[in-house]
Amino acid sequence: WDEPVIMELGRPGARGQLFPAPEPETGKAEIPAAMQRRDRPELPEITEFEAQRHYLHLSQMTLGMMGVSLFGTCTMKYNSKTAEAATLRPELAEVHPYQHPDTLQGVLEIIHDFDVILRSLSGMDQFVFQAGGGADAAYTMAALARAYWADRGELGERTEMVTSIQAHPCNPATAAAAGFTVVNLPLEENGYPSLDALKAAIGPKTALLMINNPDDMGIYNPEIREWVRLAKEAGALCFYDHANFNGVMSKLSARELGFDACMFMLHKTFGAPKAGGGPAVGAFGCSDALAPYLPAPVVVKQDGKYLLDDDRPKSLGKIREFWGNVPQVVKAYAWARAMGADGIAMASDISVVANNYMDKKLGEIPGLKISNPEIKSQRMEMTRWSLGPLAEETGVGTVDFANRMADFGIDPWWMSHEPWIVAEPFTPEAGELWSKQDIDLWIGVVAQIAREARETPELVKTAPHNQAIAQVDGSVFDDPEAWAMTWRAWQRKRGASGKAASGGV
Amino acid sequence: WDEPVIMELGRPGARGQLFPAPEPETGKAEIPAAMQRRDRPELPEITEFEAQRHYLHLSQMTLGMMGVSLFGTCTMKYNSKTAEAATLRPELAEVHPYQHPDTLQGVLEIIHDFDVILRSLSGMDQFVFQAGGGADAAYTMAALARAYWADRGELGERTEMVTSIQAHPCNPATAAAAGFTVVNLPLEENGYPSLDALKAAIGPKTALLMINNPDDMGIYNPEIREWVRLAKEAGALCFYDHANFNGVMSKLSARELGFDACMFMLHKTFGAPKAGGGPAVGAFGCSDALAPYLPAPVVVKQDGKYLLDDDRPKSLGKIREFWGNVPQVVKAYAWARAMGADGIAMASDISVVANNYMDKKLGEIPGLKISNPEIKSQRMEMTRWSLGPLAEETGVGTVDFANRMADFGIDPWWMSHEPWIVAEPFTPEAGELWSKQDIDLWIGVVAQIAREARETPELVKTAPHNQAIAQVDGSVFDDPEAWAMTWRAWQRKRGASGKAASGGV
Amino acid sequence: MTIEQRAHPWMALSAPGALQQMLDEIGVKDVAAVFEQIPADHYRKTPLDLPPALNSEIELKRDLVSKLRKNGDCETNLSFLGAGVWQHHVPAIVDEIVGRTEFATNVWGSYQSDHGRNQAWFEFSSQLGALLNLDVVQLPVYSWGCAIGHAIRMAARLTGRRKVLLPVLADPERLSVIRTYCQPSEMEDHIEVVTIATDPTSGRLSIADLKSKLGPDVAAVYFENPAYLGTIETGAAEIAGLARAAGAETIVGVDPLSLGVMMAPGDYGADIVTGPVQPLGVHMNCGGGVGGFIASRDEARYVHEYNGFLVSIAPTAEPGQIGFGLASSHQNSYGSREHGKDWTGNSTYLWAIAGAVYMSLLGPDGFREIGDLILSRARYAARLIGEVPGVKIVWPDTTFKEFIVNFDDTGKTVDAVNEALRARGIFGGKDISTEGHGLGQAALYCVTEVHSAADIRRLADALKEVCQ
Amino acid sequence: MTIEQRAHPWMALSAPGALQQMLDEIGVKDVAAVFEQIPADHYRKTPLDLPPALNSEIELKRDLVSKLRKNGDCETNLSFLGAGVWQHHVPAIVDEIVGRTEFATNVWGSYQSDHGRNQAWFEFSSQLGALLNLDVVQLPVYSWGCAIGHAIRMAARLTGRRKVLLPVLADPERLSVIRTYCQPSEMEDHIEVVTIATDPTSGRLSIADLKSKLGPDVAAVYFENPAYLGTIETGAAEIAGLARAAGAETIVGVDPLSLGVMMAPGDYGADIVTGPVQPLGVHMNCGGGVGGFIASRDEARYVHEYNGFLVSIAPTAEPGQIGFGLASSHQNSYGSREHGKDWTGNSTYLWAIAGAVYMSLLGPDGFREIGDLILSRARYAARLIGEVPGVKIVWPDTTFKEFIVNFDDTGKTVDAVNEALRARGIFGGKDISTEGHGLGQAALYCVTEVHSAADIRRLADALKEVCQ
Repeated sequence: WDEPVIMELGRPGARGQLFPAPEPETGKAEIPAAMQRRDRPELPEITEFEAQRHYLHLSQMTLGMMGVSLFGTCTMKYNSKTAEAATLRPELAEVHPYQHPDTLQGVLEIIHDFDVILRSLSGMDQFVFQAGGGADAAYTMAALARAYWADRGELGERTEMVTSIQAHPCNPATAAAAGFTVVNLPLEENGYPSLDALKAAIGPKTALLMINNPDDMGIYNPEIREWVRLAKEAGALCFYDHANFNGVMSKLSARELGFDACMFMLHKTFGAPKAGGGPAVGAFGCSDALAPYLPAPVVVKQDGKYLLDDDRPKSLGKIREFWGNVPQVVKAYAWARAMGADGIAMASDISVVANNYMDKKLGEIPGLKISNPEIKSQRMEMTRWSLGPLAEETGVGTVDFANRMADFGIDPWWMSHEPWIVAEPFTPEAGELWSKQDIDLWIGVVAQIAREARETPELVKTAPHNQAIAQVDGSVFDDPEAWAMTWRAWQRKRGASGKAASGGV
Repeated sequence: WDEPVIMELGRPGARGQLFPAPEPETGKAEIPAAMQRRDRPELPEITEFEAQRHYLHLSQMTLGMMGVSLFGTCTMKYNSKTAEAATLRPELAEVHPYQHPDTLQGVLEIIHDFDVILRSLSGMDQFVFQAGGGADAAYTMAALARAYWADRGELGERTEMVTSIQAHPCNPATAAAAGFTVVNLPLEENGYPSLDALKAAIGPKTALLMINNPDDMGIYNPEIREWVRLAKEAGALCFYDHANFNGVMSKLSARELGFDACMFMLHKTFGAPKAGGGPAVGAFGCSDALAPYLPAPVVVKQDGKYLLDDDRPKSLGKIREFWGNVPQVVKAYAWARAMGADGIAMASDISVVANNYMDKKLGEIPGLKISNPEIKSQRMEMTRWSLGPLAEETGVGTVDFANRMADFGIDPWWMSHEPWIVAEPFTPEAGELWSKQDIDLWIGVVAQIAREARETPELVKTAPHNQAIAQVDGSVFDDPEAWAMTWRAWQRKRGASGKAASGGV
Repeated sequence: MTIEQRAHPWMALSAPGALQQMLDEIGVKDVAAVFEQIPADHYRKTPLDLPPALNSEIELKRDLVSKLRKNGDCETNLSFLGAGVWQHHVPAIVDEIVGRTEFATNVWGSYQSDHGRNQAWFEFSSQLGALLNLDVVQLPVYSWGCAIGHAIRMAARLTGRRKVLLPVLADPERLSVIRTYCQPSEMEDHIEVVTIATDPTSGRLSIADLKSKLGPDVAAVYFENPAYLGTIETGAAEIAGLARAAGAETIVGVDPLSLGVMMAPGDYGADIVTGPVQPLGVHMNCGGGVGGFIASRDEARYVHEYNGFLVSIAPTAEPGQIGFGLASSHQNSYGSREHGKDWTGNSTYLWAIAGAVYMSLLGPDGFREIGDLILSRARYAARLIGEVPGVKIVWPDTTFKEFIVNFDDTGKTVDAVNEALRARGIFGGKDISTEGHGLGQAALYCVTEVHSAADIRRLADALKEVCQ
Repeated sequence: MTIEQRAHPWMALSAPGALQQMLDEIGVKDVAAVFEQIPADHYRKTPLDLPPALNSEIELKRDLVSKLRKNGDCETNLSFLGAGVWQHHVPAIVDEIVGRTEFATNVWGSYQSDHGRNQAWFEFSSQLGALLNLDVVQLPVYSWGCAIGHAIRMAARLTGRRKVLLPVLADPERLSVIRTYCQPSEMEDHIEVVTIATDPTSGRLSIADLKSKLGPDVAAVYFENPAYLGTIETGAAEIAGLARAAGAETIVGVDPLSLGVMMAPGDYGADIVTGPVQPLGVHMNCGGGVGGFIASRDEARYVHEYNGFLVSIAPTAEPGQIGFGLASSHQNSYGSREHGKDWTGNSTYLWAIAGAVYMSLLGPDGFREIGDLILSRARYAARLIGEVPGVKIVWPDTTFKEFIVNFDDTGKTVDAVNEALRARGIFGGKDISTEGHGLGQAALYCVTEVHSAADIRRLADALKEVCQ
């Protein structure tokens, strides 16, 4: 489809949605004159069908995992339509969070039951779901650490957060936004920071440690127990960012490793759809000792009834309004129930086996190089790779590959979070969803593009060639004179050209 | 997508749906040995995601009115998602027709209310919705006529059904299947059969007259009152096939014109989705005099309660199990309520104006010829056109056009029911849905293909060129050695070739 | 010819001025002018009397939902109703796919524009063929009863005979449809419907009675497996053999959900097979979920008698590529009007897509599992209900998912029992007391995979209370 | 490391033998071998203790549905709850589009693979910009409270100041989030939150108090229009003028559904505008439908302070064609880690698509109509409720969709009133008695387009009964 922008569609007076006139008995009311709107907002005027058709076209112009996606760090899963359908029912969709808890027993029961499931998976004592994503859960940790240290009267001294340079950007970013100074530990050749570096970083100023394990290279830090021991010895709180939980679920318990708190991304590991960037949930769990600081309310069970406990005087306050993206929690609960303990264990097995199978096959493609090649162990559930050698040889890099993959119906791969530790990185992750056929197809496409990089590099560098649009020219994105975040801005900056081309509003 | 047939997907032991094991207390039961299945049905073995992805691909490979469709005789309308969503609720989807009527009051109320709406639109006294489509409603008429004549002891004599050669094939076909002899009236130059022909055809053997008006040429038979008068004079029943109701709704009343019965296609005129060929509903209505012969049950209102009246001793019996495609009835009711009397009148206005606009524009394209060109009046809501002159000039015909249209995102047009009264026919119908932009786009595509027919006829004749598959070779469809209605048959007839090509089951 | 103040969301040309623009282009002065063909005295005199318009979605939704909420349903209540429409689990993916606007749309396109839909249709026939062990499966007709009606008429055309034998214990609903298809006796082409007696010990067909009625005038023998009252016809192969010997066609009706555990009809000699489509992923929809399939061996004599759409695989202009289209389509009523094979029209093709998705989700193991599950639970239910004082199971241990419960010894009518159950949130089985089968105060209970053992105990406990 | 008997429908490699095939290819002997990196003493000692698996869809659905049915909901009951989540009509098309698997999927692709999604996002910003009369609109953050929090931090960075003024009559929920974003007072970068008093006659901001608190240390003035308790801030332009004169940023919070009838904040001097996304076609979802937008004028100094995703139109390699991508993305935390502007991550971008569809359906006339309708019905409700003996409307005729009902003279607590209403199937307004606003036994009632005049009378009648 050559689909115009919606502002170009329609005709004056067309309607997509009518509202009833106020009943005669209601009388006519008006906004105070000073605040009345006088202009007519420049919105499209279209029929219901035209709106539907337009957005159906846009959905069809979105690849959206209709092919194969091995998007690393995000753990592509099947998103159950059964769970989705349940959450669309009025019994959840049309529920208000301020209803009396007596009328919320169903949803509170699910939240509580899921809390109990996560407690078992992590060893923690209480979970909350207020955070709107993984990053927000990290922020919850930082805010909780503030409340914890403030409660002890030490917030003025405990000003630093320690993490590794390979940790997800959200850890340092949220800690910084929460007011902490970030201490980044560099990586050693073995793929993780040294204990010496950790010891040097940790001390009486350390408020908390935020760390993931394994990392996105697929490397597991075997010294993590010692890390936690050292950090706690220094009085710091220890937070396990369980972004990469898929490979270790059922194998590890955050609490047994000594952590005080952890978070799970329900929209990744627990099969709720991420929906192209949320609504998401960062489930945050902690020990009994930290529970008083959790954001309120907390769902508790008392005498067979479920309650929202809002009376938490030491609470950090709120991270976000209400109690979280409830439908996503329900979907994650559904995932955990559908999988069961055996299924979860098997999923972890499969995801690590499949990743190592991919490593084997990718290693056979000339020009690709695994990160930390000196490490010969089997990797965890994903592995960072580099196109460095191929890029040096051909000039074709990871962005070019990503663009070209779409031509094969393959969602672009994930490259790497910042900073790029290896050159021209990419990070595939199989998870437990995909079949061998899918994985082989994916690897075949990578091999094919690698061949093209040598034989017809321009083909790759100018990709995509069969997507809805040609390669986007990103030069405008940092140019205040050229960027246009709304149609208004575009009209102003580009004059009438766009409008005229499509026939006008 | 280059999508394999589902039988080619999967791997042994994969599952898309599990069922719980019988509870231990139920014990183990077995089918009697003689009837036990011993072979394993050759079905695909795939995951839930693979099934979803496969059928999503197939949906994306279906044009499905995502562009513009002016498919004549079928009255393309907007299919309300509001109504659709209502019918998917458990309050309708999970309802059994044998429930006690006390538990069916909601759906019976809607059926009754809609019956009353159709009564007003037609002047009839009672509607039923048992027929599974327009053809089935015609069959209902034929079966009702049998019951009527049998009740009078004249079924042995009243053996003929009179209709016009332009009537929809379902009228003669259902009458014949019901046991009547079909008398087809030929058309005169003015586009409809002569009164003389009618008089000659009608007599003591005539059981019923089945006729539509206007016809698919867009011609309205101005003598229809006289037809009905003559037929009834001969004792025959008169049935108005309201397939082409869109142009005359709110303008005509079947009963006032003298008809005894009529039918509406809810999946066309009343905005229920036809879904590529049903579930559909032929709403059948008749006068009080014929009501005793209606198929049972009939929904009636008594003392403010709704009942299913099954005690109808003169009933023709059943046309189909239960009381009809109820969700489609609800959607049609929703359409009628959303439109209201004013909206229905306006829709009829629009559909006739838009068709005459199309006629004007199509008349400007060289090589296209209107049916019955001697008729200069404005046509009704659709018009039959002919590509005859263009086909003679270029060899490009209506099938070629239909194939080529898909390349422009335009659903193929409707050509004509049998018999083809004009050469290389096509029958556009705008209805009330489409915008002028849509209609102009459609006409522009027709004009473009007409140009191509002259300039690059091969391009048109080998179309489509950008659809999921190339032009289908229809030569196998009448060859018992080559047709294959199942994968089993295909495997048997084509050997292992198809299987091997895709990697096997 | 009214002009509304506001544009209607479902009519683009209702926008102010839009229609006038077209009238100007046509060159007529007003809307009335385009209706010039209609004689003045044809216009209706009675003004339209419709309820107030619900133009706004918010009012429309509220009207629909508030009315539908007056229904009781089988999710809120525990239901044991079957008999032509059965409560089975519909996988969420099926709902998703049939709800996709590309499929749930008005348009019926061409092989070229709608390749995906045609493929899905072919996959319906292919998978059902694998369950039936038959090579030809037509897209579904309106209902199972209609499928049987067409099948009998096929047999009559094939044999030139005008009599069909079928079990006396027939579903009155389907039987009424069959009689409609067979025409009244006054008509020349009437097909006589003759019933075969039941073996009173098993509920199965009386072979003796069948033999006595089979003759050179019989076009077809029709039976169901499992039968209307749930019984499994173990003598199927023998029946088919007898029919064949008499030159008659064997027409069978089967429940597709039974075919993971029950023998495929293609394997015991059925010539034409029919059955309901609704169990394959279609909601009950208050009876609006029905559809019926017809299948047979791949022989031209059968294929040439089908009334509807047969989707065949076909090559395309691109070597090695396959497409799909309608085989032998000239013979249907679109192609041949009154000379066609019966008639066809819009049918229930969306349910073919539902069925394709459903069957692909289950696969061979799923069909075996669901068959075992239904069987086990239905037998468990029969056992528990049979233990209720005064309640008897007629022909126990011979059934698949449905079975007959007799209440004679409780002194209560089925109607009274069902009313008492309803007050407890339970929909009891279909009352068959008035159907003339001589089974007394009896109800047909249906147990499927949706009924847990606990549900069944809840029913049995309620029956104990009710029948005291 | 258990092996299940049956393959799981959500794991292709759970099919028998599939994993072994991969292990063979890798060349390791068993599954344990691929976990070689994990030291033995790291493995969990406590076995997983999870409830039994619901592998079958039928069990899973039943578990979910039977639990959710224990909820009361605002469709079955008549609800007047608002205050951050509001019951508005969600058009069916919105549900369809956001439910399309292409959108409701795990994947977040590239500009190239997901052009359609990027365009829908751009259309969200574009249409919201048209309502706000502003040129830059960011994709939504987690919630309105979070949007305000980010906006205040933007203002602090822009001005280098560390104090924000906001109305004392603030929503405690949003205020708590704001305080979280402003950091505890012990911290170096703490932003001080200072409240502005209310004009007791109107509920509006006290201009005198505002003036007294504005000074060279104020980074921003924040107010809402309509405000938390429903009042319309008629002095908006004056407030913005005062703030500007003091060198502070004006941050406004608006209800987008009011903007068909209320002046666009871009027209009265707002610098940064925030608001909730939920009213634009998102179900209440038990509070899980929230999202918050941030918008501003198109000036680089503002653009360079946004924390999240700004979707810009951009040319493509094909002349004349346009695509979409993220502008100024280096500044977010993905690009700059702790040096970025606050942080971002997965947010609520699906609701941007919902909002795009919703706004396109309404158009300019729809927004005007819904604004008029809500206003008329809310005022009608206030009037009727105000007639109930002992019940008073605080600041009548100054509100949009929410208003304060005081029960002091009835001698009943809001809690008691609401309990009595609940027994009648009505959810009364939010109890604000304990929020410290000095408004007595007061509840915040919300009336929207979903409440018919008859619904409102039902409420008023019930209140009469209850308050006697």
